[in-house]
Amino acid sequence: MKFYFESINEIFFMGGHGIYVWIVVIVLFTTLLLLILNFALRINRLVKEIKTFSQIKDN
Amino acid sequence: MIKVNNLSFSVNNKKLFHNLSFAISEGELIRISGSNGSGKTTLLKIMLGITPPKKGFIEKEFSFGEKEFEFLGHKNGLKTYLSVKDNLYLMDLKLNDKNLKVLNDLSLLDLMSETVGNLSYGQQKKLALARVILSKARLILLDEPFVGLDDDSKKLLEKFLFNHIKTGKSAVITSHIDIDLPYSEICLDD
Amino acid sequence: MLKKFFHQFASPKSYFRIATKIQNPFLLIFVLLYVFALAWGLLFTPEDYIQGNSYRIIFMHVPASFVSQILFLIMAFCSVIFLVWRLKLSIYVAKSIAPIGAAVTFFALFSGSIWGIPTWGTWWQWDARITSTLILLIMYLGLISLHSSFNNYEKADRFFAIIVLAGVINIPIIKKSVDWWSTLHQSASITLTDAPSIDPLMLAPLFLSIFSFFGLIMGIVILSSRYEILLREQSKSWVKSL
Amino acid sequence: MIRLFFKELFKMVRQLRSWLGPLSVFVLILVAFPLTQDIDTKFSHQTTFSFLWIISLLVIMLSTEKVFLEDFDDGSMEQHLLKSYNFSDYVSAKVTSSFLLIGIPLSCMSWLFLQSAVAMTNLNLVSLLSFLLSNFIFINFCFFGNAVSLKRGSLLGLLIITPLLFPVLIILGKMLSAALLGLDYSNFLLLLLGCSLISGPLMPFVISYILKIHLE
Repeated sequence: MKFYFESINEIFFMGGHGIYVWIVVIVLFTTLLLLILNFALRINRLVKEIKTFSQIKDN
Repeated sequence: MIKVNNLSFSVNNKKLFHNLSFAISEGELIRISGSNGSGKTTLLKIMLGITPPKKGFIEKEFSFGEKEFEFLGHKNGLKTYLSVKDNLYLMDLKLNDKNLKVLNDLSLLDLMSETVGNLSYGQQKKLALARVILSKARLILLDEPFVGLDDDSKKLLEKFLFNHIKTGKSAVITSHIDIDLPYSEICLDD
Repeated sequence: MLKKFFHQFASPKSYFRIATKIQNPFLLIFVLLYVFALAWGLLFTPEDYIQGNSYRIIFMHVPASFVSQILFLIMAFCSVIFLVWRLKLSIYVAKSIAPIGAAVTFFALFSGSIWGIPTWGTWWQWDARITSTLILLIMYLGLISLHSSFNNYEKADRFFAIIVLAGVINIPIIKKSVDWWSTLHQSASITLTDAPSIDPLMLAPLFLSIFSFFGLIMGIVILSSRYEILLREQSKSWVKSL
Repeated sequence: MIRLFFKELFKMVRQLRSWLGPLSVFVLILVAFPLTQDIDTKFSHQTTFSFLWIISLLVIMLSTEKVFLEDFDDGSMEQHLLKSYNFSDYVSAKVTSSFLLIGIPLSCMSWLFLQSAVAMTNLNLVSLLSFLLSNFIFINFCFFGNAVSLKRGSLLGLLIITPLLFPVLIILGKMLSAALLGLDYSNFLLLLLGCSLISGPLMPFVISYILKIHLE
């Protein structure tokens, strides 16, 4: 395994193709992050709701 | 005639009824009562075999679909853009003397070529009831048959049900309205 | 016997327990693995001599399009189990896969389009693979809207399972027919299938990225199926005592 | 079975808007299409055919939008389910009657339009046959989509059936280009025939199963 690029500038531009690669990377990670956050937040909210509802019912 | 054993049903985890058992014998009128949303219509549909029950089973002496029974739900099964006559044709009812006499009793005879959409709710209900009344079914199931009927028609239907039971046939109805007939009641409220 | 075993082992309750336990470590491992695979692919492999650096999108595009199809197969498998054994858990899982599948398919299409700009000179081509992937996306979206349009969950579940099965039978047919269709008009300038014999230096990170992306998506599936179970079993006593 | 078919036909004939409306829409679109062209441009075969297929598909979708909804809403579907005949017979009666009233007129009109738009020499009979077969398949699948999305508007059904119809459209296109090149197209025609022979008897069972779930 050998590091291919020589400078940070080169990592960024990748010979003119860098913009395509990095756009895809950004979209990929936002998609994954949105998916995970979306479901995690939904679960949290639902658990809270169920807890408050059952407390109200118990009292 | 029909035996219902340990019937349970629920929608979206909401229980409608649980461990319901009863039997319908010949010459019996059963009235299913209960508050709104207690599952009266669903029970009828389970007995008809349209909806499968969650638990329990139903024993039938005959199989449905052999002209042994007749059902009328909330919806009348009428085509509003056709005339009364055409609707009778779709119901497979012949216009012979006996049938015409019953239609006359229901005061539908003058309306034969009227479009059903122009009739009042009660008149449409009567037309739908004509199918039940004119059938020779051994068991009839009616969902809220008295809603929207005037006094004369109500009496007529009661008389028909009375005669129907007297000849050893059975009927199941759901109704909010009290009726002057001997019946056994099944209450779906807890 | 088998049925009883299934009912005990695969009850939503025990699945939920296990899923809660393994979810976070599972996600963490595969996220790290995927980031590692991406870094390897993006920074530590040599440039492709035809396509230049833009070929590095392969490490995101190929896993996504692979997983988008595998997810549909998993969904179909779950639907069969649901229809045959009436196992509720399987339809919960199948339903929770649908939005994830849609997102992954969308990403596959998107990354493919971006990749197309430098290599083909166009972001879209009506070639067989792209068209059938687009149809796959539409099917995912259709399934989501199908399930949400029913009030009665049980009916919705059964329709969902039936349509998934219709879809999974449909996919090879579409693939075949679309392949057939595209040969007549024009041949795609670069098909993704026969890439110019991939260098082993690139192949290793590619396989690693496919594997780890699959694991990552399965982690998200576990997450979303937990949500689905909570939503659907709200009234059960074990959920209330959580 | 035959009685049932006549009843369905009777209902449909009496409800003019369910079949005359879509047919008039079809004619209007046929009129609109040449208006967008210069008077002396000749239509190409490929474009005209694709146009006719897609328009037929859309018009059939339009005309079948509420076939089952009406019976479902007024309760006569329940009655059909409880009768002594098979429930699938009711479905096939509906399919057959709408093929008679919509599918066949559509095919004939498409064929007539073709005669006026492009000079046809050797494709007369085949094009009519292909229109008939494709419309039959379209009607079957549209009924299927309609049964799935019974009360939820036609969008849902459309999403499901359109992918199913892509292979049929591709076969049609392949058949046409083979015929235009003077090659043997009979195998495509047979494929189309096979599709309609499979979907014809099979679809009523699938549709009736779906409708039964809706009625629960």
